[in-house]
Amino acid sequence: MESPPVPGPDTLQRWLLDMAVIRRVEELAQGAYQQRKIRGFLHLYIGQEAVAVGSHAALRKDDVVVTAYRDHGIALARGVSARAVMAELYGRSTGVCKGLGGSMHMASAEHHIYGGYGIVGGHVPLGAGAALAFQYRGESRISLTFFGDGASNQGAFFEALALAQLWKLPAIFVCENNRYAMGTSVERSSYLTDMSRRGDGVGMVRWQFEAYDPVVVYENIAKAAEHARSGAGPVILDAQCYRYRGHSMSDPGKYRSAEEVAEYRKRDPLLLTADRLLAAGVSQERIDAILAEADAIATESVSFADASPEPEARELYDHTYVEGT
Amino acid sequence: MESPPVPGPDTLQRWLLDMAVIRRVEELAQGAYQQRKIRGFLHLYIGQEAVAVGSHAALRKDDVVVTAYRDHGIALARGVSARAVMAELYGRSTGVCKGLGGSMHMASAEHHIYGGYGIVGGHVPLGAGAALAFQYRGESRISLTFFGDGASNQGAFFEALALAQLWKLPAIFVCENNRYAMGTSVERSSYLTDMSRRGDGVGMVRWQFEAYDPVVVYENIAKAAEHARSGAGPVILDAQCYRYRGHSMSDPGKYRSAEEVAEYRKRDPLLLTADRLLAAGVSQERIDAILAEADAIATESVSFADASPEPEARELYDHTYVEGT
Amino acid sequence: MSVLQMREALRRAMNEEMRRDERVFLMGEEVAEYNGAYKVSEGMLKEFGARRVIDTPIAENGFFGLGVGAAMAGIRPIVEVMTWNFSLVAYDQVINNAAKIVQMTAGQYRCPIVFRGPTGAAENLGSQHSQSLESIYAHFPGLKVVSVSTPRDAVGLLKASIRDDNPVVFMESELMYGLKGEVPDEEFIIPLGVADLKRAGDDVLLVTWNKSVQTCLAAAETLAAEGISAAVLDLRTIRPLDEEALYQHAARIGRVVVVQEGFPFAGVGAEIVARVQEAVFDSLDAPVVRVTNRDVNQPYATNLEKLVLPGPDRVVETVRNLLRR
Amino acid sequence: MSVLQMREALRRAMNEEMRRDERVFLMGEEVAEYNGAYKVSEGMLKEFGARRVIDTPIAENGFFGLGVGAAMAGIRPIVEVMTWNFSLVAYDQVINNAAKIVQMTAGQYRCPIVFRGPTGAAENLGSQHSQSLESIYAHFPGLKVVSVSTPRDAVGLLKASIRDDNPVVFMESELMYGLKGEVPDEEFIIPLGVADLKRAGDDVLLVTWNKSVQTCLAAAETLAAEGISAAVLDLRTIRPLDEEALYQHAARIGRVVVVQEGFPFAGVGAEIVARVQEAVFDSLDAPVVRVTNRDVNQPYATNLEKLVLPGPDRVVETVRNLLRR
Ligand SMILES: Cc1ncc(C[n+]2csc(CCOP(=O)(O)OP(=O)(O)O)c2C)c(N)n1
Ligand SMILES: Cc1ncc(C[n+]2csc(CCOP(=O)(O)OP(=O)(O)O)c2C)c(N)n1
Ligand SMILES: [Mg+2]
Ligand SMILES: [Mg+2]
Repeated sequence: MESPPVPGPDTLQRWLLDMAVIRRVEELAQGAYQQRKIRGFLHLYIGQEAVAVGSHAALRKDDVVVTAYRDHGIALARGVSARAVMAELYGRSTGVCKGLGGSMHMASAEHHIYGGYGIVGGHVPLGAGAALAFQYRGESRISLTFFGDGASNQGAFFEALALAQLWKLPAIFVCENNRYAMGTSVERSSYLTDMSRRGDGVGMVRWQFEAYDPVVVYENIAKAAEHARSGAGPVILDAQCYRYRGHSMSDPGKYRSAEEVAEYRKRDPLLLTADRLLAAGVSQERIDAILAEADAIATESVSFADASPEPEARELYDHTYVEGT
Repeated sequence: MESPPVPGPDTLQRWLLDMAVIRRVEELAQGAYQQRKIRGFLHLYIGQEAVAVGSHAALRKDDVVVTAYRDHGIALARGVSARAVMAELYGRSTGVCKGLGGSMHMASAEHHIYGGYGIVGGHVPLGAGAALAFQYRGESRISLTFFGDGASNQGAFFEALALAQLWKLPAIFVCENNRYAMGTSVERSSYLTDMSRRGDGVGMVRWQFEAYDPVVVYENIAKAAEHARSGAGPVILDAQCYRYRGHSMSDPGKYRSAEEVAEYRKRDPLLLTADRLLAAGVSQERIDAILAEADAIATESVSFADASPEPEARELYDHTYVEGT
Repeated sequence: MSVLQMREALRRAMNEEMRRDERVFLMGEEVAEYNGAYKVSEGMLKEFGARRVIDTPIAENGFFGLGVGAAMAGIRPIVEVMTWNFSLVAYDQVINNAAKIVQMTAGQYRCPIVFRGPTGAAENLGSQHSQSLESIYAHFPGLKVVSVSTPRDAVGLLKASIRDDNPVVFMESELMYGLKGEVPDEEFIIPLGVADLKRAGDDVLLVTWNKSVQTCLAAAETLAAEGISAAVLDLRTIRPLDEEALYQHAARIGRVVVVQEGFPFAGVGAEIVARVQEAVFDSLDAPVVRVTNRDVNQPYATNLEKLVLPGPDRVVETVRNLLRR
Repeated sequence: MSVLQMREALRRAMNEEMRRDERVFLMGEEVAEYNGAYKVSEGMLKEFGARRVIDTPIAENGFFGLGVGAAMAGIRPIVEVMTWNFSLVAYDQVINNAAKIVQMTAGQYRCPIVFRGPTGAAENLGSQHSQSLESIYAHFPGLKVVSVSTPRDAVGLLKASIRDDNPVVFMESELMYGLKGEVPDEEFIIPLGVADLKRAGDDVLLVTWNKSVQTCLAAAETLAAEGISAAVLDLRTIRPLDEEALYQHAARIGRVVVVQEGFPFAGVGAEIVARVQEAVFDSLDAPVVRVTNRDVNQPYATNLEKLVLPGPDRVVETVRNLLRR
């Protein structure tokens, strides 16, 4: 396989904007959570933005993406508006799932995002299932399923790998290996810490890569996508990344040191991308303008959510069953 | 690790007897099934006897063994009497589980056999759990869990492997790879057909071996047992074997050719063992006497079962809960 | 009219729907090359080919989940589970995914999938293989649950289930696959949610479904000989429940017995009792009572197994007692 | 007497039992180094060490099954499940193994294990994280099911559960972990199977358990102000059920409301209704009615969530209607 083309400065600026929007939306969500305007569990993606944005760039629009509950970044990268994400977090009728799903269940049919699932590992078969449908219909679409290092111990995940490999499904499985499952480091939850090696148990093509720089993510996902799309079968990747915040809002994060977090912050996706832009001759002013634009988008999303109405009671009963056949 | 001592002619004669008892008990069970004296599912082990007997020889008495529903051979090899097995098949109170378990659930606390389980793959965590108890108490016992090639696709199996490897449990996992799961050949159910390679997904020590000759089985299980008992962690093995009969009594076996079965019969465990005995100077008469002894034991077990009473009604209610704490 | 076996009726429904709708396909263990463990899918591989009749490995959690994902992607899986006992390994996929997709995504995605297979005790299969499991599925909103008792109903209800855009749990019976009955030759659908009065009567209403319909019809015969006129209402669909029919007959007759094969505690039978006594309290001449399995795990031995199941004798006895009040 | 939080009470029970019995140990996700997702096990790693307080990977089917195997081998696991919602991936191990070990082996093996964790909705956790799941466990013979409502009961019932030789499903509540209550300082046990009248009353009997005990006590206060005297019976143990207490109070009072957080269909509430109306039919002045969740999946938005759950208002309203009959 050839390497995909390296993205130029225009593309990189767009990626920086996308990553910055994710970060700002989540920072503001965190604030809203502290004000109890957002409730329930809130799992922030901050630090992992390169994975979402780099992956999106390597996919086609109609490829399917599935992920777990740490899903805001994926939804935003894939094109769901900051408004629709924030309003969902607020539990409002204007949210991407009308306020029924909340933080953990960000699905968007328009963007071919299946969600947003809360049972660790339980969504992995869904990604493989979408791939089965594409194969069935002879389409050249693929599915990309994200999951965590912790999820890599679940039976549903293993079974989905075995089936995908047996049937050569056009699917890629990407472990967002952020080194922790809640308070448990990957070394304490698995003998192997490169989760792509789970693929060895079923004979699947696999590799690991550092996923701090969206360009590197893009290159790796593009390679995997090409493999899967070609009909050669699925791929499993271990994308090494890091989350800066706690597992969810209630996590004080005592299981790791401030030094460790600081160390990873040196590989901050936004930082690395800004460096790339500077090296390509883009000015600091332009970069600052991008960050300001992101801030404006995120800030506006809060006002939008705040002003949006709660869902109506009929939404309660309207979505237990669908009518018709 | 050193190789275990090669068994001498006396030992081999005992193994031949044990294997022949398994075969004759099952042949007679098959007859009784056709007479509707045995009911339900009956999964015969015929052809795989070397696995049960060779493994047993490599274990200590108090090591724990767990298997699936194809369990008569394991129970007999481990020391459960032909009477207790046959009576269980007949659903009689003198059966090893008083007629409550039947063919699929042959447990014997006396022989450290946990059973006999009917949910494919569902028993694998139990074997690992016994090993956890041994480790917890600082005992030098190990557990051996048998499972099929078909079971090697179940989440419970994968999760048990991951946990056993993470915790370095004193457990061995042996795939009785008889090439079929009901009517599905291993090539059609898994991309990898050497099931020990499932271990690669979790970093477990693994290998494959041909399991037609009980001596070879003994050597391989002994090596794995030594590894597990030493505290070095679990082992997963793929034991290549073959079942001559259908999956259960209702299986016409159209998914494979008579030639294929005939080919495997050349590697019949009883035949290979008889050959070894002849080569060691044991006479054909002695071998025939052993086979006659096996026949007598099996035949007597049928009379015993036939004459045994049905379980009493109170057995229905006595075993839903145990009393006391 | 033709006389069909239950397995032929189910097959006819699948064949007709697969001919009609290219999106419909069948997957499960042994459904293709083996022609089905109970021969329900006999000949379907031949007609539709391996793309649409798919043999799966023994990985229920995996392929149930793949089915859900495939349904979200717009194809319409019929997933055969060899028996519902084995579905417990895949329970999470049905409850936490299939049943909730519509709600979590606020209707952006739907999940048109049928999970079908036999439920209940066959004969002498022991505790892991003999469970009636409709109660643990009917508990959950988002699922529809169908349970059939005649070949005619099987055709009409399976076709309706396949056309339904919601996930349907469809329950058959190993012991009924050979049951024969008349089926109209022209195409027909039986809508979900409509109960069927299988026998008219005035003294007592027997409410039931699946195999127990036969039990109740047999009991009604015996009772008729004693001058007691028993009506038999076959629910057919457990969720949604035909409350109108249920309450109307219950109110008119005033004495109701619910006959359910399966564990009593928090079973579907309990639900029927709770609703009927609430809805028609003032019309009841006696409490609503249940005839169910004894509250124990199923034993293997024939004599004990018979004591557990709710046969015609126990129904007759219960009715007599009720009328004596 | 000391005032303890619910989480402290549960911890005290585990600490006392682990000090008393070397065979008892705790395992689950985040129970050790993180001190428990809800801080129930805070400090236990420190006191008992990593051998007896074991952090597990996210592999519930695996470690539930390992627990069953370990229990069969003679140690006594307390298995914490982070919430019962996640237990659906491990359902097979509880139902097909734990609940059936004693019966399948005719009492040769026992399975002394406690599975414990919170059930029910917390706040704004959406459909996959908000389920009350006692009904799908209580359905099965072989299990005991306990559900606690006060710190005192938590101490006494958890100790009894740990000492019980049968598998116990033990249900707590995320929203009650901070609930305070008086607990005797001396050691005590509360036997399983004994309900507790949490409030005496004469006009209506509210039957309930877990968090809904608070709901009922609040409703009883409101009703008292209207001159209606409501008794509140806390079942505490769902299986075995204290039928004597239940029927005695029901017969005396004649009007019964069952209050159950959770899905109504075939729930524990239905079982209580079915039994009460059968046992004391002639003493009832009105049908036995239920107040449960609305029959829908739980939405995220606060306003909708409130509509779903059975709060004091709905209980009060139901009682008023019942007394008006
Ligand atoms: C089956 C199941 N078990 C436990 C949980 C509770 N839980 C939620 S997130 C989480 C950690 C998951 O870690 P990982 O897969 O690494 O994803 P990350 O949070 O790092 O993105 C756990 C244990 C759950 N949601 N589902
Ligand atoms: C979870 C589950 N799914 C399906 C079945 C039905 N079933 C029983 S045995 C079997 C084949 C198992 O094959 P394998 O593991 O290779 O063991 P073998 O029969 O060859 O000994 C199947 C599909 C089951 N018992 N449990
Ligand atoms: Mg992680
Ligand atoms: Mg096999």
